[in-house]
Parts: sequence; C-alpha cells; structure tokens
Amino acid sequence: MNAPGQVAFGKSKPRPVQKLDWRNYIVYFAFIGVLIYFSISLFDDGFVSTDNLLNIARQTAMISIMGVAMTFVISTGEIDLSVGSTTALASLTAALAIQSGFGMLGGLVAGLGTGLIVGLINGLLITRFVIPSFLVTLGMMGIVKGMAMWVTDTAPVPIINSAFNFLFGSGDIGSVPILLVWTLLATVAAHILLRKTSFGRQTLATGGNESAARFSGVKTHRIKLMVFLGTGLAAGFAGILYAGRMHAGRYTFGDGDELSVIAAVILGGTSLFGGVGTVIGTLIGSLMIGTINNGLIIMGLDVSQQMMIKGLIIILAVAFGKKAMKN
Amino acid sequence: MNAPGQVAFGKSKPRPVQKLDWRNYIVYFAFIGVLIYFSISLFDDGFVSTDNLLNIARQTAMISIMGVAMTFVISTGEIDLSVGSTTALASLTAALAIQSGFGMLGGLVAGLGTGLIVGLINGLLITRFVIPSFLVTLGMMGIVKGMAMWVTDTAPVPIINSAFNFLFGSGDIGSVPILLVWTLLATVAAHILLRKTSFGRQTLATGGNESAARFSGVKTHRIKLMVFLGTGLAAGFAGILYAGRMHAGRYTFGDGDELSVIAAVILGGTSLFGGVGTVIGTLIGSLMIGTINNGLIIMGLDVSQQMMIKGLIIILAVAFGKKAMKN
Amino acid sequence: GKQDANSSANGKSETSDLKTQESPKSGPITINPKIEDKEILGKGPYGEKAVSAKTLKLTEAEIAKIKKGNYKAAIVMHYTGNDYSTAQIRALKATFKRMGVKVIAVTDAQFKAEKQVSDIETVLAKKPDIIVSVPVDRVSTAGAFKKAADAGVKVVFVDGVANDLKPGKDYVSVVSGDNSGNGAAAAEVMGEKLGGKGKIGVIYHDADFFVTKQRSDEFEKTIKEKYPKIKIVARAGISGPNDGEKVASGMLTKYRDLDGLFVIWDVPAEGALAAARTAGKDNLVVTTTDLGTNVGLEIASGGIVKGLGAQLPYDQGVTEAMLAGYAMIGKKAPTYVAAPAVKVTKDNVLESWRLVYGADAPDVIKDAAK
Amino acid sequence: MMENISKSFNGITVLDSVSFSVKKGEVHALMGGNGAGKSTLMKILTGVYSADQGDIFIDGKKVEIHNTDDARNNYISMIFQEFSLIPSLTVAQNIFLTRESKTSLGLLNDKQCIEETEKLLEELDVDIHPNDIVGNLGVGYWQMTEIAKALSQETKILVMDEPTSSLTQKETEILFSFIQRLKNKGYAIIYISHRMEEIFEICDRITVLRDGKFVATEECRNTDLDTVIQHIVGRDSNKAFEWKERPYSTDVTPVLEVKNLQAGSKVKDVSFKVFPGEILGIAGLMGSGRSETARAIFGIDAKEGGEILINGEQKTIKTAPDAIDAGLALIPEDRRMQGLILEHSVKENIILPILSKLKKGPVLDEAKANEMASHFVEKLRIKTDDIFKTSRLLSGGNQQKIVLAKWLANNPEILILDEPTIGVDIGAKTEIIDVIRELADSGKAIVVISSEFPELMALSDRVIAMHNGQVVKELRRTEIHSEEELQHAIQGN
Ligand SMILES: Nc1ncnc2c1ncn2[C@@H]1O[C@H](COP(=O)(O)OP(=O)(O)OP(=O)(O)O)[C@@H](O)[C@H]1O
Ligand SMILES: Nc1ncnc2c1ncn2[C@@H]1O[C@H](COP(=O)(O)OP(=O)(O)OP(=O)(O)O)[C@@H](O)[C@H]1O
Ligand SMILES: [Mg+2]
Ligand SMILES: [Mg+2]
Repeated sequence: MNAPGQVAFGKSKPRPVQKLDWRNYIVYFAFIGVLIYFSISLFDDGFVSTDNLLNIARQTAMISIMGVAMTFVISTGEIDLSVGSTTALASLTAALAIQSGFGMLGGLVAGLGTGLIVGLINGLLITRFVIPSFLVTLGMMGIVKGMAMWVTDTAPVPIINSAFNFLFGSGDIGSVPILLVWTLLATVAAHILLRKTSFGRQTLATGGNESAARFSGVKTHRIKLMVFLGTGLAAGFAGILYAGRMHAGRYTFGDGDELSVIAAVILGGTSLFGGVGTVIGTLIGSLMIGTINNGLIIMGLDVSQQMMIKGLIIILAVAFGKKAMKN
Repeated sequence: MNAPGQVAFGKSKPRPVQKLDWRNYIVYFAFIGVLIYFSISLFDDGFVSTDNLLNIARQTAMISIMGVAMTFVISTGEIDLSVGSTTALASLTAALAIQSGFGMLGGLVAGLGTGLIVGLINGLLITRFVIPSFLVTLGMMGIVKGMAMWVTDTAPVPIINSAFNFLFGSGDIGSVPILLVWTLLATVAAHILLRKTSFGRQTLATGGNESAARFSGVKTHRIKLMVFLGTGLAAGFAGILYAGRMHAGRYTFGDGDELSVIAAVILGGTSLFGGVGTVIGTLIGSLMIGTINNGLIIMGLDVSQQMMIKGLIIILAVAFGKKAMKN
Repeated sequence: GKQDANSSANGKSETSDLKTQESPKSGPITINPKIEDKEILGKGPYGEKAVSAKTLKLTEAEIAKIKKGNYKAAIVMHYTGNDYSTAQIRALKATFKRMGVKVIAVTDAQFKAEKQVSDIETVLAKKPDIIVSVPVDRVSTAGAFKKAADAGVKVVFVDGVANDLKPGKDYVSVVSGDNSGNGAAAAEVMGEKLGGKGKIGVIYHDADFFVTKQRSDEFEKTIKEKYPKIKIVARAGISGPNDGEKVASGMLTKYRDLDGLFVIWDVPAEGALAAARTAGKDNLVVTTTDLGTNVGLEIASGGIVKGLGAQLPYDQGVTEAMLAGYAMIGKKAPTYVAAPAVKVTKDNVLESWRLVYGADAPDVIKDAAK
Repeated sequence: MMENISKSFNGITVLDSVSFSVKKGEVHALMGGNGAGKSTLMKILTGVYSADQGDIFIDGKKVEIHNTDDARNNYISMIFQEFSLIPSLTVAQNIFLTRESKTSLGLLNDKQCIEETEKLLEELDVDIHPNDIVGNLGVGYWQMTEIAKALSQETKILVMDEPTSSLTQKETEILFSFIQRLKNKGYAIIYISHRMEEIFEICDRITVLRDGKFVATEECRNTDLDTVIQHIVGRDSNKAFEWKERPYSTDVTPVLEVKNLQAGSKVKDVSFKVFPGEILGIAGLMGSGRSETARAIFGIDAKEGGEILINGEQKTIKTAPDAIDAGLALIPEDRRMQGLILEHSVKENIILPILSKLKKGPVLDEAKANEMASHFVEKLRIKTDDIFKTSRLLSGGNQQKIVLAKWLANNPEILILDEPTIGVDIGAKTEIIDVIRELADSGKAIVVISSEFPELMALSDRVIAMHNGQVVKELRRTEIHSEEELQHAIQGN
C-alpha cells in the first residue's frame, strides 16, 4: 500500500477541542471558580495558606486515588459500590498484619491483597455470571462491610510502626505531604494508562459499544475483570492510607466513600453510560469536593448549612462551568 | 443516550420473543427461593405468621412506593438520588403543617408539595441545563437534607392527629395494614401507567434511544420532567407515610433510602441504562430485600453476620434465579 | 446519618480479654464491686434522682426462679458499631445466659428511627418476654414501644425513654451512663492540663441526640463555671465519626493559637489527632469521652490526648439484664438507674481500663504506659 | 419545495444554497456521493436541523419548520438512514410510537396495534412478529420495520433515506409496489439511494448534489446512468461493476473450510471452502441465515455442531477474539450496533482492532496511529473534517467506510464481509471492490455476503446460494450468465 496521506490531519489545523464533550472542561472552570471564591471570602481565615491547601490535598487523597481507578470502571459502563467497605476491611487487615509482626511490608501486602480479592470476586461474578455490576458490588459492599465489623468485632486496631505510618499517610517529604505524592503518582499512572495505552483504548471501547468492541477483538470480559481489579487495588491502597494517616485500622474508614468517589468521577466529566473517561477530570472533581468541604468548615457554618450550600455549589458550579464553556 | 452494546447480538429466539429480558424474571425466582428458605428454616420462629408477613409489607411500603416511581426515572436512563432526603423534609413539613393547625389535609398538601417542588427543580435543571441527573440530584440531596436538618434544628416534630396517623401509616383496615393498601394502589397505578398508557411507552422510548424517540415525536424533555415530578411526589408521599407510621416528622427518615430504592428497581429487572422497566419487578425486588432483612433478624444473627449474609443472598439469589430462568 | 453517635471503640483486641470480663458462673449477680460510688450528675427522664447500679442484686434463689421461666429476650439497639454497644451486648448476653434467658435477636437500627420501629415489629414476631433497647428517638419510636408494652413485653430502656410510656407500667426502668458526668470529667482534665487558662475549641455532634448533647453541654458548663479564664473561641459540629479530621483541620487553620480541643467522642477525636499532628501542634490538649484503644494508647504514651470521661458499658449491660430479671420475678425495680462516669488520665489509665472493661488493658497500652 | 438552503456545522459548510423541489405524485431521487449533504438537506425538511439560511414552501406557502413536530403538522415524514427505532421496544410498539390507538378508557390498545402491525407486515411480506423486540432483529428487518412505520403514517411528503440499503431484491420489489401506490395517491416521495438500477426503475426526476452544492435536476426519461454517475462523482467512471477473471488454485488446502456448521435456528447445515486468493460470494434471501453463518464462524453465536478448519487445521473458536487470533476478520452488517463506537472519533474506531500493532514500548504510538487513520481516510475517501471527528457526525456511507477501514488496516488472513457496501456511493464502491480484489490477489481468502447482485457478480470467483440455513447451490462465476440465474438459485429451487 502506498504512502500514507500527507494531508496532515490535525497538524495543519488547530487541534480540535471536540475530543471529549463539554463536561470534561466544566469541572476546571467550576473548580477555579470555587477556589477564587473561597480565596477571597476566606482570605483572613487562612484558607489560602499553604498549610490549608496541603490539608485539602491530604483530605482528598483517598477519594482521588479510588476515583482514578473508578474512572476506568465507569468508563466501561459499570459501577463499583464496594470500594468504601473494601477500604475499611483493608485498613483492618493491614493493621492486623502489622500487629501480628509481619511488619510494614506485611501490612502493605495484606491491605492490597484484601482489595485485590474483593476486586477479583466482583470482576468474576460480573463477567462470568453476567449479573449487573450494581447488584454484585452492592452485595459485595454488604459482605465486606460485615466482615470488617466482624473481624475485630468493631474494635479498632492501632498501628505502632512509624515507618508504615510515615510512608502511608502521616509523612511529609520536605513540606510535601506523602499523601499528595501518592495521589499524583496514581493520577499520572492512571492517566497514561487510560490515554496512552491500548488497555485504556480498549476500556473506553468496551464502554462505548461493547458488542462493537468485541467484534473488533477486544476481550471485553478481560477488560472488565481488570478494571474491577483496579478499583479493588485502589480501595485496598486507600485503606492502607487511612490506616497510615490515623495510625489504626477501623471498620468505619471509608464509610460512604463510594458516593464521593463516584461523584468525583462524574463531576470530572466521565459518563455514567461509559465510553468517555478522564482521569485528570476526576482528580479535579475530587479536589473540588474537598475544597468545598474545607471552605465551608472554615466559614464556620452549621452542618445543615454546609450541606445546603455544598449541594448548591455543586449544581451551580456545573451550570456556570457549562455556560463558561460555551463562550 | 441509550446504551450501545446493551442489545444482544440478536440470537434467534423461539417466538413469541420475550417482551423483556431474563432479568425481569430472575427476581421472581429469587424471591420465591428466599421465601421458601425462610419459611422452612424459620417456621418455628414465627416467620410465616400472618403478622410477620404483614410486617414485611409495612416495612417495605415506603421503599416500594418510591421504587415504582423510580422505575420510571431509571427507565429513561436517569437517576434520582434525592428521594431519601426529600422523604425527610416532607415528613417534617407535613408534621409542621399539622402542628400549625392545618389539619390532615394541610399535612398532606405540605408533604406532597415538598416532594413536587423538589421534583420540579430536579426536572427543570436536568432538562433545561442538560446537567447529568446524577449531579443534579446529588446536589439536591444535600440541599434538601440540609434543609430538613435546619428547619427544626434536627428536632423531631410529633404529630397528634389520629386520623392522619391512621390513614397514612399506622392504621389497619380489618387486618390489612393501610401501608399495604397504599403500596398496592401505587403499584397498580404505576404498572398501568408504564404498560398501558402512551406516557409509559414514551418513557421507555426516551430511555431506549432518546434521539430516535425525539424523531418519532416524543417530547423527551417533558417526559423527563414528568418522571422527576413522579419521584418527587412519591418521595413526598413516602415522607407522609413515615410521619403517619412514626407519629412524627424527623430529619433522619428515609436516610439512605435512595440506595435501597435503586437496588429494588435494579433487582426487579429495570436496566440502569434505560429503555427497559418493570413496576411489578420493582415491587418484588423491594419485598425481597424486606424479606431478607426480616428473616435475618428473626434468625437472631449479629448485625455483622446479617450484613454479610444479606449481601451473599442478593448475589446468590440473582445468580441462581438466572440459572433457573435458563432451564 | 447512620453514623456513630455516642461512644466507641476500645480494645478487646485480644480474645483473652473477653473471658476475664465475664462475670462468675455462679453466685448472685451484681455489677463490678470495684466501681466506686460517685454522685450521678444526670437526672432521669421524669426528673428522678438516679439510683446507683451498685444497689441492684439478684440472689441465687431469684436466679433459679428466673431460669424456670425459660424467658426470651430481644436486644434492640440504636447502633452496634461501637464499643459502647458491643460491650453492653456482650454483658447482656453473658448475664442473660446466667439467668437462663435466651437472647433471640440483636438488631441495629443504624440510628434510623424508622428502622428501629421495623426491628421492634420484627422481633415481636418471635414473642419475646423482654426487650432491652436504646431508643433512637423518643418521639417517633414511642408507638412501637407502646405496642410492645401492650403485648406484655417487659421493656428495659437504655440511655433514654420513648415518650408517653409510664415508668413501672409500660417499661421497667431506664439505665443510663452518666453522660453529663462524662462531659464534666473531660472539662476537668482540660482545666487541669491548661492550668486554668487558654483558648479552646469544641467539636460537638450536630444532631438531636441527647446522649452526645448532654456531654458537650456539661463540658461547656463546667468550663464556664470552674475555669472562667478558659475561653471557648471556636465551635464546630460533626455529623459522623469520620468528620473529625476535616473539622479539626479547618478549626486549626482558622484559629492557629488554640491551646485545647474537646471532641465529642473518641473516634472523631482520633481524626482531630491526625489534624493536630499535621498542623504540628504537639502541645495541643485534646480531651474527649469514651475510652477507646487508640485514645487510651495516646493517653498512656503521654500524647496529645490528655484525658477523657468514660462510662462503664459492661456493667451497664449487667445492670440492664438484672433489671429485666427483676421484672420477670415481679421484684420492684427503681425506674432510673445510672452508672457513674470515670475520669481517665495518664495516671490511672490502666486501672480505668480494668474498671471499664473488667479486663487488663491490651499490651500496647501497657507498654506505652511504662 | 426548498429554496437556497444553506447549513454548516462548526463552521464547515455542508449545504451551500441548495434548491430542491418535489411535486405531488412524483418520486424524486436525491443523489450524490457520501457526505454530499442529502441526509442533511432532508433533515432540514423534517425539522431535525434548522437551516442557517433558506426557505421551505409547501403548496406554495412558506412554512417554518423548526422541529419534528412542525414537520409532522405539515404531513412530512421520513425514513431515517440511521433509523429512528427504539431497540428495547417491540416492532408494533415502535411502529405506533406516539400514535397508539387507545381504548375507551384512554389506555393503550395494544391488541389493535398488534393486529394492524400484523396486517402491515403481511402486506410487506416480512416474516417477523409484531411482538419481536427490535433490538434482537437484524438490520434488514430493522429497515423493514422503519418502512412499515413510515407507511403507517398519514403523510403527504415522504422522505426515504436509503430505504433499501439492507434489503434483498424481494423486499425491494415489494417496497416499490408500495411506492407506486402512494405515488398514485398523490404523495410526494423523495427517494435517496446509491443503487443506480433502482433509481431508473421508480423515479421520475433526479436531483444530484455534490459536496453540498446543487449539480443538476433531470427528468429520468431524458438521461442515462452514465450521465448521472458523472454528475455524482464529477468525472467519468464506469470500469466499475465488471468481473475480472483472476487466477488462483483450488488444488491446495483451503484457507477456510466450514463443515456441517449448525447454530441456532437459522444455520442448519452449512459447508463450504475458500481457497487462497479466492473471493467467495454468498447469496440468499433475507433471513436465509447468511449473517448467522458468518457470526457463528466468528464465534459471536454459539456453534451447535460442525467444524471450522483453517489452513487444514481444526480450530475452536468460541469468542470473537479467538477468531481474530485465528486470522479471521468479520465486517458485520450492522454498523451501528456492531461495527462502530459511534461516540468515538474516526481515528479511534479505525485503530481499535490494530492497537497491538501500534505500540511504542508500553504506550501507543500516537503519531503512527494518526498516520494510519489518515491513510485510510484518504484511501477510502472518507469525508470528514479530520480524523478526530466523532463518527456519529459522519454521513452514513462514510460511517460504513470506517467499518471497512478498521479491518483493512488489520490485514487479516481470512476476511468475511457482510454487506460491506451498505450505503456506500457508487464511486467509492468501485474503489472498495478494487481493494478487495487487491487483498485476494495477495493470497487472502475472502467471503462476501451481499444482497446486491451486481456487486456480488462483480466480485465473486465462486458463489454459493443459501436458503433456509443450508447451502443449496454452488456456482462458479463463469457458470453464471445473468442475475436471473442467481435469483433462481436463492429461491431454493
Ligand atoms: N451534526 C453534524 N455535525 C457535524 N457534521 C455533520 C453533522 N451532520 C452531518 N455532518 C456532515 O455533513 C456532511 C453531509 O452529511 P450527510 O449525512 O448529509 O451526507 P449524505 O449525503 O447523506 O451522505 P451518505 O450518502 O453517506 O448518507 C458530512 O460530511 C457529515 O460529516
Ligand atoms: N422472526 C425473528 N425473530 C427474531 N429475530 C429474527 C427473526 N428473524 C430474523 N431474526 C434475526 O434477524 C437477523 C437476520 O436478519 P438478516 O436479514 O441479516 O438475515 P440473514 O440470514 O443474514 O439474511 P440476509 O443477510 O440475507 O439479510 C438475525 O439476527 C436473526 O436472529
Ligand atoms: Mg445520508
Ligand atoms: Mg444479513
């Protein structure tokens, strides 16, 4: 076959903005808007201090890390509701491993292993039995939560291993929190995986049109299995980070996180219907939710007011972000 | 947007082709299986007593009623996360109206009105601003929950109106709980609406393929607005029923119900991607969850065990129901 | 939300603890005799003065009589996800066992009043003779409890009663920890550690839940009355146990010069600890309520948490079972019984642990206390 | 009557001051290459898009059509090229959507809808049931449902956008008799098709568009095929549909051998061989089981019996990826459901089957991917603004070309094409035929399923006819002298 066309598509013309739809950019506008608003209104209250901004990074690390993994699951058109409870169980298995003298590495293996096993079971049930992922992971959420309560009868397990606690939660490298380092590592890795590798392409293809993907030779079941292993792993790691940050494992960690994680992903611009996904968007979505939480607390509002205003901001930010995009 | 890849590869099936896919029937098998299991194993513990079976009906009434409305929303490919908190607010507005002397009718109007307003705002935001319903209703969930906390500063409001309490929650007609009557009324009405009216047909069409539906003359935005009004109304009514059953309004009523409601709908066989929906399936899904909850308590298990086994049953019931369907 | 409210965690991290804290297999039933008689600050639902749990006793003869009845009991909790509940359930099960009472169900309402009503209905299907319950909400659960009472079930309330139920008639008794005393103890530790002056913050439970409300109210009252030079400059609410870190971080951002922080119970206090560590505020004085493992460890190792007020869930559970036993044999029971609060600091953390849980502290705490 | 209609998307002009008129009782063909703007023009008429400029007149009166309701109120209806059916609803439900008959209680009268649908389907002679779920049907039936839907509506102006692209001759003829009846009733019919022979069979006038510009309107009687083709492609071209004898050997091991294949109710007993360098055509009526055979071979449908041998070796093919590993490729007949990810760009679709060949270390070589995509966009003349355009926004024929490009890029050993040129314009069709021949010449085995006899005759070295799930006849191309012979073969006698 002859030389490929020298009509350089996408080179002579400006690169089209149309690669993903507006939703992917809204969150940037919305996030910037929220940041500016709080920076001005809460300037005197220390909102813009480096410490506080780093705090936001710390507080959102677990949601961000689970979010980038969830981006893959949602990109395939599936959902994983079990991440929150997996986080709890992983924090406990990690803590128990350390308590039993297996050291930092033992804790790491136990926590990640817990996540991987949950992800594996989810993935196998979804692909082999073709049960909707909503039901599988809802069931799994209960099972894992029950196990987390049962394993120590709801008692927390303290972790006395300062290397573990430093490396997986409490430490700072210079003035950069280790949690921020983990977040960035996870985001960059996931971004490359989604945008730059054939696995990422196949993930999006599976979500875009599963049967067309299969006709094109994509092993869609394997892709789905992999993405659930991914959320499992991320939830396990988030559990380790909770443990390191709080110097303990506890069954309440991560409680309700599934909703925050999914919210961050959707806010970031990934479509619940699959086929469209953005890791960076998810990170920004997570940071935005974290910033709102932080700002409203610093404002000194009641919990009820915080809830109302947070809801309002989410809706307004998206609506205005969309408007800004159009212009 | 419809879900590509959802439609199977078109295997030839014996005629007449099933109207809905296997998932709609699974829940019946699963439900019957669960009932039989508990009836045998818990026979001596009074599981099969009329009282207990009616209890299950009472306990699931609100979920069922919100579920049948949610069936429409999910059939259009959307989702409504705000029903739980709307329920809480409606119970409070109803209670406050009665407390302020507007009587039973006042309470009814206040509760239903609350629900309708929330539904209206959801619907308008989703159709006019084209924001994903997940984000709109997530935001709304926070706003409404915040309002419910704020309106009485988290204090419950007692209802001293025996007619209201009888009619909307605590009463029995003969030995039939009034909650069961409401559930059946709602289910029958919704079933007819979905299966026998052009509104129902257009709801399914909107979820099946929105742009094709629009080409065919379906006013898809109006349909979406209507289905959100529907969940709003149902949530308002569920709030009234909680209030009548508990003789009070309280900000925690319905907390987390959105997940149970959506679970009942999906378990019933409605697809999260839209286009396929079944009201009866939702009712059975809701009853099944209620039966499991009830049976496990009667079994006398610890809470952690209850959680684990409930999750297991959901997964197994669906898997076996599917197998039973195939044979 | 469905989250935690009043109390929490602790250490039954080694199974051996479990055995030691159970009461002896024979002999009369009483609460742990080592508990000292302290004045109870809180008042009963009808303004009654509290009767000390120490005055209760079931003799061997009475126990034998109860055993003959082959009674059934249901435990209807508001929540079971914290140590306060688990310790009570453990004590209830053990004590009922000695009384020959069968525990037929344990339920968890997840802080949802509507679920508790369902739970009561469900357990009634098993026809229990006794219900021991922490009511989620005194208003909205009243109907269900009334229904139980009307069905002849003897109800023992814990920490609160449902409206419109008459003591001695509709319910046997209400057993309560001394919540106010808990708050007062935490305030006293705060006052002592700060030397009577400084700026502090309060993280309270932003919900209509009287258990936690009594604690924070009494904390603030005690600070104002006893330590006028300590100023409460910041106040923020949490809605669940996982909010501690976020709220404390925000508070420390806004008020960099805080000297002390009271957190409503130990789980969010752990979050506050993480926040204080990241903010580099090693000299912050944190006090709280409930003796959980992690805060216990922190106190023992001389960390940021300096002390707390604790209740006695295990003995409270024993008390509840005893009162149910009273009802079974028609023995007159006091309608309001309270167990005192314990003030825990580094000096007495190991003894307090023994008092609270009837067992030795876990090794980690013992090591840290050395 | 439409006057000076212009339309552009994102600044790219798609229609440039086009005028077009159709009279009562006339069948007016609208022709042009892929992406010429035919569908867009008709969507403006039916209110799906609004024109940037220009006016529409009906019966001499200027009308405003801004949405599909306006069109309906003016009695305009359309068979859409991309189908306006709801996959999850039944045939009857789709046909009567928003126009259901009601009982006296205001409830849906499904029984009546089903009865009417039954009648309609009978008249159209389609063997589907009103209660069949549309999503479970093949494209051919899908298209028939769409036609039935249009015919069931009261209308004055009926637009048919490639109504026959997935139909076999039999259905096409039935449709034409319908069109004749409607024409006699005084309907105005606008007919879009790339099948030249049809145009001359039923149309009265022809209007040709090229690149969004009006080229000519001619009376059918006064023109001929060559002139029209010249209008469409803008140059001479008639080497097209001519079969060329190509040498290949049948003494060697067949590349693909199918033995007694059985799958589902539609594939009862299918055996055939394909030799290296050979192009095998499969002819058959709608529902004869051709597509099912292809799908069973490719591992999409479960096989219930028979063997697949590749280069003489027996292969177990349970899934599509298995098939691909074995060197097979299938171009599916349904580009919307199986061929494309409509929401993804042209480039993403083209490179999907060949991702593994585009690696640079662990990551994808984007530059090479862009090059590859651009190359095929050029080669198949896919009309798109750039390779990053969302596939859904391309014209139907250009979407089909992407599906082809996907598999040509993969360079498989055995290529099965199921209706490969649905909706592709006459110019591109000849080029695609050349590409397929080129592939065969390089020693690949090719199987072509097609309902268009001219195409089948032009391509195949050998043709097998299927009827009712069985191979009923095998003919060497040299033995076939006319389309009638093929027609006979597929009737099963
Ligand atoms: N919504 C849209 N956005 C951007 N471009 C569009 C859109 N709709 C159509 N186009 C472009 O307009 C051009 C004309 O498309 P149209 O569908 O009218 O072609 P057509 O003549 O019907 O071709 P075919 O014979 O292949 O169906 C194409 O290049 C297509 O890519
Ligand atoms: N009566 C029916 N009920 C349900 N599905 C049917 C029915 N008839 C056909 N189908 C489906 O329709 C598709 C077949 O349509 P199609 O027209 O492509 O058949 P075919 O055998 O490939 O013939 P051709 O390719 O000539 O059209 C298959 O997916 C088949 O399962
Ligand atoms: Mg077209
Ligand atoms: Mg076919």
